[in-house]
Amino acid sequence: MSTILNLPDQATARVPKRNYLTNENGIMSWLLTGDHKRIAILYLISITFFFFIGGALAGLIRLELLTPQSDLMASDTYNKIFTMHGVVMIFLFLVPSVPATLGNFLIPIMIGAKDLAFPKINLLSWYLYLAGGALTLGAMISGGVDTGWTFTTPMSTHFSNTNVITTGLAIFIAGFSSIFTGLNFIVTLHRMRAPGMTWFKMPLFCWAHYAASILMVLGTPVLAITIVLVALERTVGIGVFDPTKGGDPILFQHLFWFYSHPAVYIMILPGMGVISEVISTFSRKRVFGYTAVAFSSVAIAVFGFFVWAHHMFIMGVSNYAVLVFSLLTMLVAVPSAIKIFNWAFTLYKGSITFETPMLYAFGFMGLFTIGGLTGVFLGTAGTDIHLTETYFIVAHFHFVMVGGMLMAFLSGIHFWWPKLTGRMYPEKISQLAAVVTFIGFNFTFFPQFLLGMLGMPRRYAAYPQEFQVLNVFSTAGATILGVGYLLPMIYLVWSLKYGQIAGNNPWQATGLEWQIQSPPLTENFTTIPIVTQDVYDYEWLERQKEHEVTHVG
Amino acid sequence: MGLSPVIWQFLVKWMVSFAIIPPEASRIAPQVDALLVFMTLVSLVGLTLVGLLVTAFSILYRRDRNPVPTQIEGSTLLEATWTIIPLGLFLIMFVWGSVLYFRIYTPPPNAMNIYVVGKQWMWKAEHPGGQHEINSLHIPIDKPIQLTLISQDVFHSFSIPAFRVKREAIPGRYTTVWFEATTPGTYHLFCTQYCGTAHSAMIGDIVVQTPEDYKMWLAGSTSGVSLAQNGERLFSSLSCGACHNGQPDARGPSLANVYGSKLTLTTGSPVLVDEAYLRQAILNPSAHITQGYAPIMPTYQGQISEEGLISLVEYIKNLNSNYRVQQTLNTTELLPEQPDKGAAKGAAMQGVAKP
Amino acid sequence: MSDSHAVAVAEHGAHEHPAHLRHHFVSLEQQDETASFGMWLFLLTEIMFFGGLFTAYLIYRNWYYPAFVSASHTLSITLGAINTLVLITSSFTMAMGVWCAETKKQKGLIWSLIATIVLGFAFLGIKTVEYKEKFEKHHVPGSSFSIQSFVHPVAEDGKAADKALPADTAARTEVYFSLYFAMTGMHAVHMIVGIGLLLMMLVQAIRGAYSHGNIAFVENFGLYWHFVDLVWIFLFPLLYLISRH
Amino acid sequence: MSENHAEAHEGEHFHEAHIVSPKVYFVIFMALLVGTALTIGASYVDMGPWNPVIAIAIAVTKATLVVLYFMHIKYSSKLMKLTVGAGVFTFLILVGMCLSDYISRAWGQW
Ligand code: HEA
Ligand code: HEA
Ligand code: HEC
Ligand code: CUA
Ligand SMILES: [Cu+2]
Repeated sequence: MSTILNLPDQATARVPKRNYLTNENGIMSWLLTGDHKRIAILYLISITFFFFIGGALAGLIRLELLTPQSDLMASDTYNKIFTMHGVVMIFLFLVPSVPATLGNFLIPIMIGAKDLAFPKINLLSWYLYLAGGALTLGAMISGGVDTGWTFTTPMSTHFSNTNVITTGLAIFIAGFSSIFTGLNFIVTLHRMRAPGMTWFKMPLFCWAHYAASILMVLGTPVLAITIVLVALERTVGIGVFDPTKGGDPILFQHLFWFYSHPAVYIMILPGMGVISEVISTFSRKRVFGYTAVAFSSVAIAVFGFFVWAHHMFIMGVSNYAVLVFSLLTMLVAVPSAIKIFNWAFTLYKGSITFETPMLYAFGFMGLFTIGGLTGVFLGTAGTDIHLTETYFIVAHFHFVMVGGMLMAFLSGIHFWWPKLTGRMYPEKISQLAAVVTFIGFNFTFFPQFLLGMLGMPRRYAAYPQEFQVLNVFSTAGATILGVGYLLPMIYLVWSLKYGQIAGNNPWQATGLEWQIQSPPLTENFTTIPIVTQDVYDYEWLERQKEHEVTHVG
Repeated sequence: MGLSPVIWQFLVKWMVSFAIIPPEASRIAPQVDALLVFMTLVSLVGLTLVGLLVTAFSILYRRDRNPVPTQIEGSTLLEATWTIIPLGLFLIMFVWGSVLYFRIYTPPPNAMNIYVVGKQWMWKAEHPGGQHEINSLHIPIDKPIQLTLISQDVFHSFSIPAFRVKREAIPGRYTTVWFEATTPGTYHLFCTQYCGTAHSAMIGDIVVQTPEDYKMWLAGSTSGVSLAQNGERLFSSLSCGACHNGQPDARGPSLANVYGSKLTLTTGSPVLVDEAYLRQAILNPSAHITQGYAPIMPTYQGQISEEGLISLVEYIKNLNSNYRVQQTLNTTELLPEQPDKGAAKGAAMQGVAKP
Repeated sequence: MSDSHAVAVAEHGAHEHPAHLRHHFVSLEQQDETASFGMWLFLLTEIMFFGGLFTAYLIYRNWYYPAFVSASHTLSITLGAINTLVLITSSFTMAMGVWCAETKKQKGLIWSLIATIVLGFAFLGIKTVEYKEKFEKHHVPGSSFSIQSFVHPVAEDGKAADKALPADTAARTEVYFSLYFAMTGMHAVHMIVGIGLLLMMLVQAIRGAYSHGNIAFVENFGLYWHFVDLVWIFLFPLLYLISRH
Repeated sequence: MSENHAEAHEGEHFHEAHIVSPKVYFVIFMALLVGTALTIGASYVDMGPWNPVIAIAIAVTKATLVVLYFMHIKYSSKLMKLTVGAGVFTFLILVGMCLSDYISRAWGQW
């Protein structure tokens, strides 16, 4: 595999002395920073921390499922572990993963702004995230929760004597962190674009974040009020969801999924943004059908609000509602297909290289397609009856969330690592890690489709003997997968000190973020750029090439 | 081989017992599988298409072969193609799947009704003949069976993978599902909705038997009191008869033949009296007052267990026929083929809605 | 000294920066528009936050209409109407406050804020009276809830007693009161936060902080306060005025 | 500079902040009071199923007045109007689609 590393300034390169990392020193300069790039780094560190917590819990899940009996732990413990795994992974890892790190870092730069619109709120958002995370850890240590990440009533209101309220509060707080991030992005994208940066000159990364932000701002509050009601039901004993008092427990699910379905698009859209950038850069081509991809993001966001009851097909919603929601689910699946095909055709007549981000992006395309198409199995009412609440769902959402979003996250982290840190990651070993991850992933989660078809229910600490073989495969795969995730952890840290110096634009990419020094200055641009070139304008980039690149720092 | 014996054993075991779908043991199962196969094929085609495009372009247009990219804006025709074709395919799945959905959840009128109560953490099945089962369900083949499910505490879900059916048991509400088993055997029964500590132990067996075996099982496991008889006992011990005595001057309406009929409420709107309505009428009588009557019936909320309610409902259903006659019958006579002999009597006794 | 030649350079403009123009904005207009846009987005989240409650309300109102009617009759329309009046007036005084800030009338601003605060407290005071009555009548959902006053209604101060409800319908009033407390409670929490901010703003106004054109905070707070009013505009008919005839 | 900047925001120019006169505020204030009186009065008249409709209609009118005048949306950019519209739309989706389930449950099997 070849590399396109083309670094005119590499021979003489040094990491610029003055940049956002070195601008100020001391722990307080980080904890009180208003700089979106520093906040992004803070987020990156905390998110990684929670990913490994969630990952360790996943490891325990897989270990327990190695054998049919619940012999490693009591089933109560198992229930707490998968609940915590789901809560940590979704609310503390995947929802903020790309937006709060890469989005935070890149959106202002990509549109030629000096910062997000509300730097203080951005920092507040990180503190809220931390508070939510700390509370979750607290709840976990002081006994855990055992309701599943979906907090189904009346289980969560009347039948669980675990830390439901603490965890609910944690999610409530983390939810506001997410609302503020989204709010900040929307305002920034509307109000802070540099002169000449029109909507259709924005990178698709920004479009994807714009769409995801809409979902964050409009969806999350509904989750918040739902949590409040659950808490009131537990403490005071109000009767909104309690069937014995005349409440309807299904109403809880309506409200919960009104957030949590859009939330899955909050989770995937930013990843799709990453993929657009990466595929374009490494095939050195404008993204095929830019407008279609841009609008499909918005379409996903809008339609994402109309389909939530597909999580409730067998839960007692009316048959008419099942029809309507099933139909709408089919409609929301189409924009994703549009994206996949546009990415594939971006490669057409490109000039493709296969650096790590691109490998992850390929992984994303394959795995997300599988995950997405199995989502259609679930959106089809008749087959959902058989497949729902089985490992088929577990496989579906790990394919889209881990195979999709996590791959996209890793792709983006590698892609922008030079910009974040000024140094390259080691290419060979990271390519290896990408391949290991891909293999490990399939080993882990593909068998789960088969398990689901066979009817193995999810959230089971013990299962009938005949499912063991596939479970052993899955556990073995998870071990490989764990290695695949530990590798980047190690070499990326290593590269902070020993990595090759990156220079401004190691990938010869077109985005504004690549036209400034890496790592960038605190103020991003010494002067606000006036954008004249088109988006993904590689010809323009060619024309710029002869010019010498100088550093500011 | 270099493989450790443990792994080797494993692989052998796997090869021998490899299956990707559970046995098809109900009428609906092949229909579900047909759609599953269709969707799998479409997905495979789609996935292969995406895979091929990516692989082929990666080979054809890699940097070494194609150093200079050609910038392309896009293509409306292509966009339309890959909007319309997947949409069309998805819509086919939607229509097919919806038809299937209604087939699975619309019981035929002649289905035999069995009540199932879910509670943390067991399934209790109540046969109309008074047989109780815990974590197992005996059913005959080739006979449509309708389950009326309810949960006593949290959500549970009654899942039989071999039949491709599943239905949520909801607290405070009856739900139904039906199936017709085709192959005798023992199949898994799972609770698939997470319901707390012993969720994974809330499993059991669906025992599908030939009519003869089933008859034997019925005879052997009867408690001697049918559901309806139990209901009648409750009816008198709760003194429902004080008002529902069938006399013209009774304070409450006569309950004979009320099941399956259309009542008019004081609000003027008509309601169909089904199991759910009967249950509601006992627990929340004032929620729907029958025309011509005063809202004087007391609520029995919290005084009758779900099983008791089931008995009462079954009893009131049986009032459609001459229940005093049935009452004297021995429950072992509640045999599956009886409808052929004594249509009205047998049908009523099995809780069959309408001939 | 440019980052690269990739981007043309915009002249930053040598005009004087007002003190409160933050570094990442180009102009004050941009900064102010940004702030109010942000505020509006926040209000959207508030709409959805209350949206969950309104959904629940509409569903149960349809299911348990008789119970909702009876339960709503226990609320005092007089108090509710007075409170509506108070809140609308406070919205008006707040609007006037914004106008005063916009036209740099410091005195007017201070008095408007004081009026708004007083009215805010008045609203909460009346709400407390209403809540207290609910406690006394055991209408607070939870363990102390009692349906006695619906099953055996007593006539009080001149009003004829409502029709007695059957016990099971009466039990559904608990759903009504759950929603009543959840909705008015959430509303009151927003009022309390608002009054806190008003007090802060009052101190600032007295110090003259809003006399130099930096009034984005006042304007945006105004939006918040009007939103709280807006919620009440819906709560009042929905909770108090069900079928009074 | 700011001209260049404005170019980037086609259709969403930075408006010269519009100052609403106290007169307008007062008129709206009065209208709100009248609305309150109307809605109380309407609740004492038996209009059958129209009672809630009237109540909501009056509330919506009042809310619109507040949004348009007290909250200055009438004088704001298109973007702001769109934002408010988006909020109301999503709210209606939440309420409407939830209710559609509850209403159609009563229609029975089909
Ligand atoms: C990132 C997260 C994510 C994403 C993106 C998705 C995407 C989708 N999901 Fe998924 N889903 C989850 C996360 C996600 N989901 C989670 C976490 C759960 C479980 C929650 C729980 O219960 O714990 C879940 C559960 C879930 C259910 C509920 C199942 C049940 O409980 O019974 C359903 C049902 O409809 C569903 C459907 C879909 C659909 C239709 C899509 C679509 O958006 C997918 C669209 C994509 C494609 C369709 C692929 C691309 C298409 C092509 C390349 C075209 C191929 C070509 C041809 C067909 C010719 N999902
Ligand atoms: C972003 C979301 C996300 C991510 C990344 C993952 C990652 C993984 N998940 Fe998870 N999962 C969920 C979201 C996610 N999951 C959700 C929402 C649920 C539903 C919960 C519920 O039902 O309520 C769920 C449930 C779930 C189940 C089903 C439990 C059940 O229903 O009984 C399983 C079972 O295999 C599983 C496995 C895994 C594995 C093997 C990984 C792997 O990808 C993780 C790999 C990573 C590591 C292994 C970490 C790196 C290594 C170390 C930290 C060293 C320590 C390692 C060990 C101790 C082995 N997950
Ligand atoms: C105090 C008298 C009284 C008692 C005791 C009573 N009922 Fe009723 N019941 C009524 C009246 C009056 C109605 C009709 C008005 C209504 O629908 O509530 C009725 C209606 C019903 C209905 C609905 C059928 C219809 O025609 O509307 C059922 C079912 C029913 N009762 C079952 C029972 C059962 C079972 C019990 C005992 C556990 C019982 N009732 C005890 C007075 C009574
Ligand atoms: Cu019952 Cu799971
Ligand atoms: Cu979904």
